[in-house]
Amino acid sequence: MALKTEEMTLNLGPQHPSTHGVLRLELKLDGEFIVDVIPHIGYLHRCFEKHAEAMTYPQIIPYTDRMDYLASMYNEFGYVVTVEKLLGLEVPERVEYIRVIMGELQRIASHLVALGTYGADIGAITPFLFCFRDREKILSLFEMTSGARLLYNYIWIGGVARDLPPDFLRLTKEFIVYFRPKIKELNDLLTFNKIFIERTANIGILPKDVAVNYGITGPMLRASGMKWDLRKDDTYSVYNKFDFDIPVGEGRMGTVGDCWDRYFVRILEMEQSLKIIEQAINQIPDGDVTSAIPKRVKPPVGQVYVRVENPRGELGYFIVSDGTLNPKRIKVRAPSFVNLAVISKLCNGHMIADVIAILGSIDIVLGEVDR
Amino acid sequence: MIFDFFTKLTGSEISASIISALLPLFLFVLPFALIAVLLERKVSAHIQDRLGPMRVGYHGILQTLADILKLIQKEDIIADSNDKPLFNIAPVLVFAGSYAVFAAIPFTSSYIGSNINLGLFYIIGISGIVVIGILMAGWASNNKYTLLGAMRSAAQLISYEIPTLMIVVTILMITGTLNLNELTEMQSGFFWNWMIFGGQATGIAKILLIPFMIVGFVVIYISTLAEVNRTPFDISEAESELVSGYHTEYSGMKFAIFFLAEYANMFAVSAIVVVLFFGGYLSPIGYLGNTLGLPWLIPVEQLLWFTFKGVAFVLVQMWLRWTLPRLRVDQLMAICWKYLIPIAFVNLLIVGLITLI
Amino acid sequence: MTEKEIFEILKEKFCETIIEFVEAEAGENYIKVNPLEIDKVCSFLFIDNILQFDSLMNLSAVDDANGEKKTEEDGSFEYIGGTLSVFYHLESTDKRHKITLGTTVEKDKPDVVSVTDVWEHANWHEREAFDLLGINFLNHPDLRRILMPYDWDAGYPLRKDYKDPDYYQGMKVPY
Amino acid sequence: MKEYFNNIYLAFSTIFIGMMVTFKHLFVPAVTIQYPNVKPQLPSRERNRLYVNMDDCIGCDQCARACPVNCIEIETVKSIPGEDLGQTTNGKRKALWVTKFDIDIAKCFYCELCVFPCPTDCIYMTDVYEFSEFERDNLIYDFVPLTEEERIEKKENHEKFMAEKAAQKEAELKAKESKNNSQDKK
Amino acid sequence: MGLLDKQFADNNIIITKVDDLLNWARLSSLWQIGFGLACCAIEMMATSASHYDFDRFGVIPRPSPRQSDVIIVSGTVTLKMAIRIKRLYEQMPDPKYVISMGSCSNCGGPYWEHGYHVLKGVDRIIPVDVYVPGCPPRPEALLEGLMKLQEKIRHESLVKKSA
Repeated sequence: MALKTEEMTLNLGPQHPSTHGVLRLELKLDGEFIVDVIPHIGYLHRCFEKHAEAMTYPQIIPYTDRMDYLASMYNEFGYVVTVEKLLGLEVPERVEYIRVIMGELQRIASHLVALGTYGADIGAITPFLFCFRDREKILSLFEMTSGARLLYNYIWIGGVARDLPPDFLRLTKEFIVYFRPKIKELNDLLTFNKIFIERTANIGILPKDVAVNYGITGPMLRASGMKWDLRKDDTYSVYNKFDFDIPVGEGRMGTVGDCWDRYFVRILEMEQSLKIIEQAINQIPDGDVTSAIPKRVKPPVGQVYVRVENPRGELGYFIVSDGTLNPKRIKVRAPSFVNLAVISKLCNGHMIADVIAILGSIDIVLGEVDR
Repeated sequence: MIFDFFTKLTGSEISASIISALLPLFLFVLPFALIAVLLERKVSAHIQDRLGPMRVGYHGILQTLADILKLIQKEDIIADSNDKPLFNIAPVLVFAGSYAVFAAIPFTSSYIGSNINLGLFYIIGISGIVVIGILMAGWASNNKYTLLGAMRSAAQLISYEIPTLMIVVTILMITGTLNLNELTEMQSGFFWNWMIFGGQATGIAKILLIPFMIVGFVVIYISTLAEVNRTPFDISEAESELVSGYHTEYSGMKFAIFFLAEYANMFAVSAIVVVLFFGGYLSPIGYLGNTLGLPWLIPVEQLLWFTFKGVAFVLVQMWLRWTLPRLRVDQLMAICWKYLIPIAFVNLLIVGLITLI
Repeated sequence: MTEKEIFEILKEKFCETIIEFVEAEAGENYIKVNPLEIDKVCSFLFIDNILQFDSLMNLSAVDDANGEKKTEEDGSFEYIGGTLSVFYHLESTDKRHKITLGTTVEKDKPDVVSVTDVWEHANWHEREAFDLLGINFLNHPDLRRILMPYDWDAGYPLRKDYKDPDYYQGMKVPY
Repeated sequence: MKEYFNNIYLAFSTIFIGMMVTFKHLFVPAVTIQYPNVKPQLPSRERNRLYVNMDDCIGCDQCARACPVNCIEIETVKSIPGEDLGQTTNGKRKALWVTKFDIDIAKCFYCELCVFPCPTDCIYMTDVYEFSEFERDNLIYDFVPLTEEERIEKKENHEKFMAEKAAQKEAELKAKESKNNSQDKK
Repeated sequence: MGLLDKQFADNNIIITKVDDLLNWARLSSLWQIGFGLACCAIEMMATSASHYDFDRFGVIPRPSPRQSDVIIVSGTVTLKMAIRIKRLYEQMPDPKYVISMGSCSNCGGPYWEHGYHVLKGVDRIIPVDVYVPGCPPRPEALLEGLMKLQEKIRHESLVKKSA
């Protein structure tokens, strides 16, 4: 008579060192092995959509920062591109270049936090602090241009708040020169470490068709072997002027689409972002950045859905406007909200330590999941 | 030695044994634990390009003192659903287990807690109490995380006893004695006579022994790392998975005892490795005492050498903790049963053959 | 394939469930579909090898606020009647074309058939639409609140005429 | 068997490389800014605490309208023709007494949208970031220089002035009526 | 500490010296719960990272509330999370302090007007010692808030229970 073991439910509660914020995972356990994972979200639901209905279009920009607070520059970028498409507004060339430079710097900063906290989830605390030390350099660049470290309100509808400070381009070049060897150091310390590989290879394998069906986008989809990047496949702004390639997971250390691939794709993406910034710095034209900013934003009646390549995936804004100063409805397709839904499918049969590894590799930000 | 000295001094056997048993606690283990906590925070800070405690004393020297004083003032929470007697005994057992090991370790030629003949056997046996303490802590806290942490650490500690035992047996074959004092005496003379370089053997046997002694050292060092729950084997109080493992529910002084026990255990384990392979309190290059002709200086030098070697290995443990990620439970078991134990057996076999030459 | 051609294909396949092709002068235009047959249309779009809409980009619910507005004395207003509408943005990853489907449904009987079995992605979006706007998705795997607390009984927050409850579990909600 | 030894070799080599990286960092000087003794040098566009230069403020309520969070409350009282309120720096004549101008800095989220529309640039963000408090109410800053009585006094003489004007208007009205019905009587 | 209250009515010399020592110990090793809510949590992590180094003040992030003294509420407290934070506060052993970091936890911040799911300030459920304004406050502002809390602890007394 087989020993009847009773299932234990364990709450990886809203307060847990490695749930990347306030997420509750209800694990159904059989000993150490996972039978089922039920995510409970909503602990950081800050009613963005209700605020969007009560504010004018330019006033919503600081609220979009607070959704994905690790990539706020890109939230603004997405929102502003959508409203400009609704208005049919043309933006000067220099503003497009500034937005691309800021977006790519923000991508590196966001990936650094993702990689750092992922190392800390697996148990190595030092890479977390190395990544934050390098991220401080990017934050000082942002602070110099927009005045704030984390939530900028810098990209406006039709332009940017202020032009780049005089020595911004020089400091960014210095940062690129400083940062390249640091990626190699992170690789030596963590990426090719045998214990790290043991902990992440062949864990949480996400096949390509399941990923598309679940609407997974961003580094997670590319790690599953699908070459899909909105900067190239659905270009917006001036991304078609730069040549950069899209890293795809090849399953070097295990099968395609496992945790290690999701981690390594982000490292390769950081190098590509450096390439983009370099080209953007060399080609940036001069011009006035605040010339096209409209005094009152009053879009015509209608609705539009535009999406951009946020560091975590496809960030889409669906804006319904009824011709007044305030939008009638803004629905945000947040990449983390969608990517998180697949965790119960990835975790079956693994152990508790793997759930933490898989959650870290999905790289969610709770502000964006709960909006 | 010290024991006879105290019996003459105090006249009664019992008080002498109490004093000589408590000597390492107050003179060595408590100060070491205070310094080690600060050392760990400073080493981890400088590895991570930051400064560590700076504002508490000059460069944070009084930091651990402040921690202990604060922990004394903390409210000692015992939840009503806890199993109270077990909950209170657990930290005491864990500390007793890791402190009792110091009884058999020779600090200097003139001082050893109790010069029993089964020194090594006693050490392996007594460190089993730690497992009971951790299991009690895990079970009594009535919290799913602590239960998981306790189960994991029980499996880990017991299965890593076996490779430690294998290496101890290989040393036993070469030296023939379990008494740590004699074992250290056997490695006396030039550092070339240390066990890691083949001990007292001569000629071809010594050359043959060296590689297997190094393998033995690596195996015992890894398995003692696991005995002490240090990264990459700290799955029982894994911060990112099980909140903080078996001592999640402990606050105030009980937590301080767990904290103290962990650092005492760290030094105890590295002391064992030093005594077994690196000639305990023997100095590699001869004594200043001999050259200056002051016989009483020798034990002091020996104590310094012993502490220096012990702290060196503690630093390597800290260095490992801030570099490596953590292993999963089944990988940890795989390392023990598929890698360490077979290698230890083969090592035992070959060293046995060499001793026959 | 442009939206017009896709609309023609759909029109002749599901003649009466596809209601009309709404042209909008600003932003995008969408195909209006009957809410109770939306899953048949979607599974056809998913399986058909010419169209191959294998990825749902976004599913959003909108409170059209076109009911008859009744304002009480203390300034709070209430919509009677009116409609809610749901928009599906679909995309084919290898054919590279996109369309938008739209359905409108009465506010007092908000039933739409769930498309979760066509795209697994819609599961959480539909739960969020139910949670914030009160649209009931038929045969959805587990339709319960996702963002608001499970025991939130003060109605659906994103509706235009939503009023804050005074207390929730002993905590004062309004400022 | 080969894979077994390869695992061991890989484990030791990668762990050794990792330890060399951390060992190297033991001798890299720390990047820490020791905050209380060394205050960091902030860039010119820093956005921390709001400051309002009240002599330039003409009470136009632009900033309160621009603020998404509505954390600026302004109350103004029209001045009586006789009073002289002085000039703003860029030469605008001030016409309103600002009797209440308080910013609830606890609600503010430092987006700087209030700074751009201000005609006289009297509201701007300083780089002061050390203003944490023990009490929540200390975070409501009141920028008006007038004392409490002056504010009430301004309100009263405004009401008095309005009352006089109303009385004057009635008097004129009566005078006109009396003139018309005097004309009708004629 | 209740025991001592009865015997010593006023703080004579013995008490002041012991007070200073105990207060010094309490304020120089404040262990914080390693948990954050929203954007302010990222700034709190940046504070414990290498550039601003919380460890200099003796602050270590402890995973479990049982071993921590100060809870830094960093981020928006929503109604669903407020119940958990209240329970977390009750789990902490007694001499415990609360730093409310950021506009959201001070008074609901940018979400005070239309935030139907946001608790308007964490002081509605737990007593707050220091309010650190900012959105998010700079790491230095958080360090300054911590130093203000340390000042407050320095003047606490064994005899008079702090308010």
